[in-house]
Amino acid sequence: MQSNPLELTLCGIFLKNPVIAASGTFGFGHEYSEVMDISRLGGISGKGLTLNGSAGNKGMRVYETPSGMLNSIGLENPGVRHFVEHEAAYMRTLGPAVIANLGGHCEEDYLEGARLLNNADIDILELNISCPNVKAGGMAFGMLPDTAADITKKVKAVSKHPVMVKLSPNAPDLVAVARACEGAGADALSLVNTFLGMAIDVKKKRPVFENIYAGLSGPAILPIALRMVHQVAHAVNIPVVGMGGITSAEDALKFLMAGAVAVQVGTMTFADPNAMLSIIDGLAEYCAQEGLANLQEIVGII
Amino acid sequence: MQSNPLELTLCGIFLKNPVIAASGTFGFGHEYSEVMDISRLGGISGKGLTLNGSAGNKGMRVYETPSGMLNSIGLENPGVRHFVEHEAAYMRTLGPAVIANLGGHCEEDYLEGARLLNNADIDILELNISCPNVKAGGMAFGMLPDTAADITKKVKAVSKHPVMVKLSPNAPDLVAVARACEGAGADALSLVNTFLGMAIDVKKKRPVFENIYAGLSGPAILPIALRMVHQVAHAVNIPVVGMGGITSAEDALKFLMAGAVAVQVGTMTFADPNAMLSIIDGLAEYCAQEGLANLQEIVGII
Amino acid sequence: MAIIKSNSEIASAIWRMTVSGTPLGRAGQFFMLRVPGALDPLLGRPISICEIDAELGETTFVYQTVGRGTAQFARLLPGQEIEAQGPYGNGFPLKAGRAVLIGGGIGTAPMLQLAKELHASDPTRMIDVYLGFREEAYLEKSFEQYADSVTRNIGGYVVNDVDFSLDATYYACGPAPMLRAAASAADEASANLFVSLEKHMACGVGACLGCTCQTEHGRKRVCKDGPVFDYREVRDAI
Amino acid sequence: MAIIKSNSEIASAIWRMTVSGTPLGRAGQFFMLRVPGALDPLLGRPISICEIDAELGETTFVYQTVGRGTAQFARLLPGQEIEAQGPYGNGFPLKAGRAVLIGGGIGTAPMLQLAKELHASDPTRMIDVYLGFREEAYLEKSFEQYADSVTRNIGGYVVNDVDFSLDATYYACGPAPMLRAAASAADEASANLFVSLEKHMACGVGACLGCTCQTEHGRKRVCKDGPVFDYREVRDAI
Ligand SMILES: Cc1cc2nc3c(=O)[nH]c(=O)nc-3n(C[C@H](O)[C@H](O)[C@H](O)COP(=O)(O)OP(=O)(O)OC[C@H]3O[C@@H](n4cnc5c(N)ncnc54)[C@H](O)[C@@H]3O)c2cc1C
Ligand SMILES: Cc1cc2nc3c(=O)[nH]c(=O)nc-3n(C[C@H](O)[C@H](O)[C@H](O)COP(=O)(O)OP(=O)(O)OC[C@H]3O[C@@H](n4cnc5c(N)ncnc54)[C@H](O)[C@@H]3O)c2cc1C
Ligand SMILES: Cc1cc2nc3c(=O)[nH]c(=O)nc-3n(C[C@H](O)[C@H](O)[C@H](O)COP(=O)(O)O)c2cc1C
Ligand SMILES: Cc1cc2nc3c(=O)[nH]c(=O)nc-3n(C[C@H](O)[C@H](O)[C@H](O)COP(=O)(O)O)c2cc1C
Ligand code: FES
Ligand code: FES
Repeated sequence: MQSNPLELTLCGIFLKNPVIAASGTFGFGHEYSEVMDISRLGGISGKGLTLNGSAGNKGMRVYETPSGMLNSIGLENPGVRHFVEHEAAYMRTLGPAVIANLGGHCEEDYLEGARLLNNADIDILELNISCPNVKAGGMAFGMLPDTAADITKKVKAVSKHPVMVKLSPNAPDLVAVARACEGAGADALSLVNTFLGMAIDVKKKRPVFENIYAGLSGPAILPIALRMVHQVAHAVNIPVVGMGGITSAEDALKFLMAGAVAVQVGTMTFADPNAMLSIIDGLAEYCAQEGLANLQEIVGII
Repeated sequence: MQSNPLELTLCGIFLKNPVIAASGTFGFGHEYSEVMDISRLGGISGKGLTLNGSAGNKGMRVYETPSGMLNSIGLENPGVRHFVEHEAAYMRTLGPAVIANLGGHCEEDYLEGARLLNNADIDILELNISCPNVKAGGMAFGMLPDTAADITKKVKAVSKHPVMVKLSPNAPDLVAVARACEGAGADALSLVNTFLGMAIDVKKKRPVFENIYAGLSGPAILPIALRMVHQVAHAVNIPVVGMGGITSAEDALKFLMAGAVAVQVGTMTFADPNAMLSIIDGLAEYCAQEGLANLQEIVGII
Repeated sequence: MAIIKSNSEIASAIWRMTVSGTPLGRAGQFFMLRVPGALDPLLGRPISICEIDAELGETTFVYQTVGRGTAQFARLLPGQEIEAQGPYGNGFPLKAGRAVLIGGGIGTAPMLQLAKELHASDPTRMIDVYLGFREEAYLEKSFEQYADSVTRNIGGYVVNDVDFSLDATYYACGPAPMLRAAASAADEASANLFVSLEKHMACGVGACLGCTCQTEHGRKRVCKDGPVFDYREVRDAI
Repeated sequence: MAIIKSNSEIASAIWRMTVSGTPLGRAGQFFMLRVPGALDPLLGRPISICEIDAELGETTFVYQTVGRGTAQFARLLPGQEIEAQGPYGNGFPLKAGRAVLIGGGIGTAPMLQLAKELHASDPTRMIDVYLGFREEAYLEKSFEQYADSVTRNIGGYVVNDVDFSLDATYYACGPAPMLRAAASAADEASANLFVSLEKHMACGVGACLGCTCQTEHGRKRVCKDGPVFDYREVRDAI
């Protein structure tokens, strides 16, 4: 029997292909399951969770920019308990690997959240220390190697799931943060989260967002994200999941060649719900054309 | 007599409007003078100079990305002496304020370049410590507060021209670098130079650029550049010149409201040579509509 | 992919575009429209169904050119393709009995299909239509085939023209001040009012949480749980 | 802003677009074409003048759809606008006497206007045209009105068809391997050869230094100092 050239193992978890829906852009799967065949995805990273849930930020939340968008959702989410009780089991029925994305405002939030997630049938815990849109915590944990390593170590100590740490492109020294997380026991890294950006409503003479700054994603950031993935993948020995502006199979191949074992796709799904399926098809075609037994052969060749 | 609402003084230099052609995107004025009325510009920042000139980088040099472009020109330039002897006087005839952009590979390059520029009739020296495309020096000087302050202080000591330091968005702590330059005597700051990015040629399985990384500019970066200008303008008391992806009068107004006294426009000129003229017209219209005696009234209102 | 059948300006900065090749929706639902291929503008633009021709399989949109996305739509010619994702959203409930439709500006657009459906579901029903415009009326004539009365207001407050004391269901779509005025009037008269809300959207399907608002029943997404709400539920979000 | 008069596929993935409203250039010059308004694709695409109709004031381009920019051009319909900045570049020198034109693939396009100008400037001049295509020929017929001979090669090496020992000026445009082969042949025969080079461009006017190449006379910009060069000057850059 021909094996599937797209399959891979990430943190010991089987993925039928390296295309994962990015956290915060796919809910917990309900919505897009109505418009596309989401069972074909390699994985789904659910909306970022916080211990007690949150109503998110006030005011404008999404704003388009050239080939990108700013968001200031602020981790609106139903809380970890709700996820464990109501969403995790549903996500399991979908087929793709189940990734829970965990944010937090303080250390205890993260640890309690991670403990609760031990009761959920998920595959990977994505530790989000890079959300730029919450006031306390969030990105703050991901800015410096020490704090990033500290929270990683502590979450690893309580979690029974593999931990993939999601890094912020806004970190002053991203490579140092990556190495620190690796040293602290992270099973994998994912990057990038959104870039801190700003929009101004010239007519109103006001920032568009109540928090003034917001997170930039989409094709606009791809060149910078790709550079960062390349830097990080060459600096650590744990698997790296790359993202930032991916729109096509060709874009996904760039991240793989730069060293990512898998990719996540966020903003492009908003523009075209079928984008991830086209990417999967395109990657399969690429393997056939190039005669690759497994796509992982090209990982990190650059 | 009605005064011109767009005029301003930058480092003691009169500018008839706040729209300046960005360094490296306008040569020394010759080329665009054939396709547009460049006398209408507020200023022109010439191509980045190095002491002895340079043939620039090999291989691919420009590459389009979503709403942006990567460049790896590598400061191809005829050298400071050539500029002083052949270009400065020509630039003076054009009308706009004349800014010489000075790069360097080591301290002595910068200092000797600055000394030579004392013999040129220029208005402002833009100290480029942020070019990501040269191997030695360039951006390295702009990454840390100490090195940035050191070179700023030394150049200030030898230069008879006002010194505007051009900052790199790749600096780990941009605000600290800005403050350090201010402390070292910089007369003004300009930002941002290009973001370090990467492109991969999937077909060739190779980086597009020989230097692997290159500099990202254009509308794609506007939200990040705007955030940085806002941060820096609020952290220093010297004038800030903002740039990064400006395409329209509305974009220019965003930078002014965020705290920049003037703007530079680079990549958009490539896409539309008349973009800066449209911006100037749009700013004048804005002043009329809003009844502003001088556009500077809106600087930093956000 | 939808194919553009016609696309022309029907009033100053107001365009009507008819497309074929999309699933047919119902009144109050919308499509995310997007020019294929380009990455900028990147996201779809939510545009309401203005009229459905089920026989021809065609959907008509009426849109105002306000920014880059809609300006780009206006440059499209018949024969060209446009991505139309949808139909998304809940649509207007077709309540029995008399109906009063209030459209303000471009909010007039979804009211036309609503009038059509209300009329089709019960041709004997009374339908009164109130349309408010700042300067120039459009679409007005199209309502006449379905409505018993069409009242037009140019430059004034259309809500002031409406009698909210009828035994009827009220439907409103338009700018926020108009909806707030309608809500106040409905409050006073204890009228049943459904409003269609607008929020900046990224996904249109309920996944990004870009368009959520606080309602009586917790946070809801305008794109997925709306855009049509009983006004009492979303009073603070209007 | 130029207006599109016609735009249609003349061979597989090869399109011919005629526009009005641009200044008229000359053979070997190019325009930076760009779809107005959109910020992506952002930069203009350099496309050579293929034919000028001075009477009608129209310029024709022939382009191959290879990426997003050219794919977008192919979606444009007559009546729509396109930004055409230019004409830029130096163009081909019209040398006296016999002329041999060699076009490879889409490099055929600028040769047509060159043939036209050579013929117009001296109708008695001998013009031999050699066209190479990978699979399918195009534009071939159009050359017949100006040329004394048109030789076509499909799937082979067009340069091999050319006799470089004539007392003639040779002009070549096409893929780099073809130009290199032509350069070698010209070397051997000491022929006069002008080549049109291609480089990725950002500005098209000589300001960005994105397209410079090393020449015998220092660094030159393909867009401004070229794209046409005496092949001896740019031997290392081909
Ligand atoms: C459910 C719904 C139905 C709509 N139906 C119609 C309709 O039938 N006809 C019509 O003309 N308009 C309608 N609108 C408004 C329309 O979506 C916006 O005018 C349009 O998105 C503006 O895009 P732009 O690129 O031209 O403007 P820009 O201002 O350049 O847009 C920039 C960004 O802001 C968003 N945006 C700007 N204004 C609005 C707005 N009012 N609502 C939501 N997003 C906005 C855009 O989608 C885009 O992401 C509807 C909006 C919603 C939410
Ligand atoms: C002076 C000159 C004249 C030309 N004349 C013609 C012509 O008449 N007909 C024609 O079909 N093509 C011509 N080309 C090539 C044409 O410019 C490219 O095929 C086109 O830019 C590709 O754009 P794209 O968006 O479809 O491809 P993409 O690959 O998506 O383009 C991405 C970027 O790369 C650049 N690029 C890609 N390929 C080339 C190339 N071969 N040369 C320069 N830049 C490139 C694009 O301009 C763009 O910035 C000419 C090139 C030059 C330099
Ligand atoms: C609307 C929106 C919401 C997001 N929410 C989260 C989140 O909850 N947790 C998280 O780790 N990342 C979140 N992200 C970041 C994405 O997962 C991803 O890192 C980023 O968008 C870059 O990828 P893209 O360019 O493909 O969108 C969000 C992004 C967007 C656009
Ligand atoms: C092709 C190119 C060459 C550049 N060369 C220089 C340079 O020589 N010196 C410099 O300080 N900045 C240089 N820059 C950076 C621009 O001056 C500007 O900081 C940057 O492009 C952001 O502005 P933009 O988005 O408007 O282009 C260059 C940019 C481009 C695109
Ligand atoms: S637009 Fe994404 S949730 Fe409504
Ligand atoms: S393309 Fe800019 S110098 Fe040639």
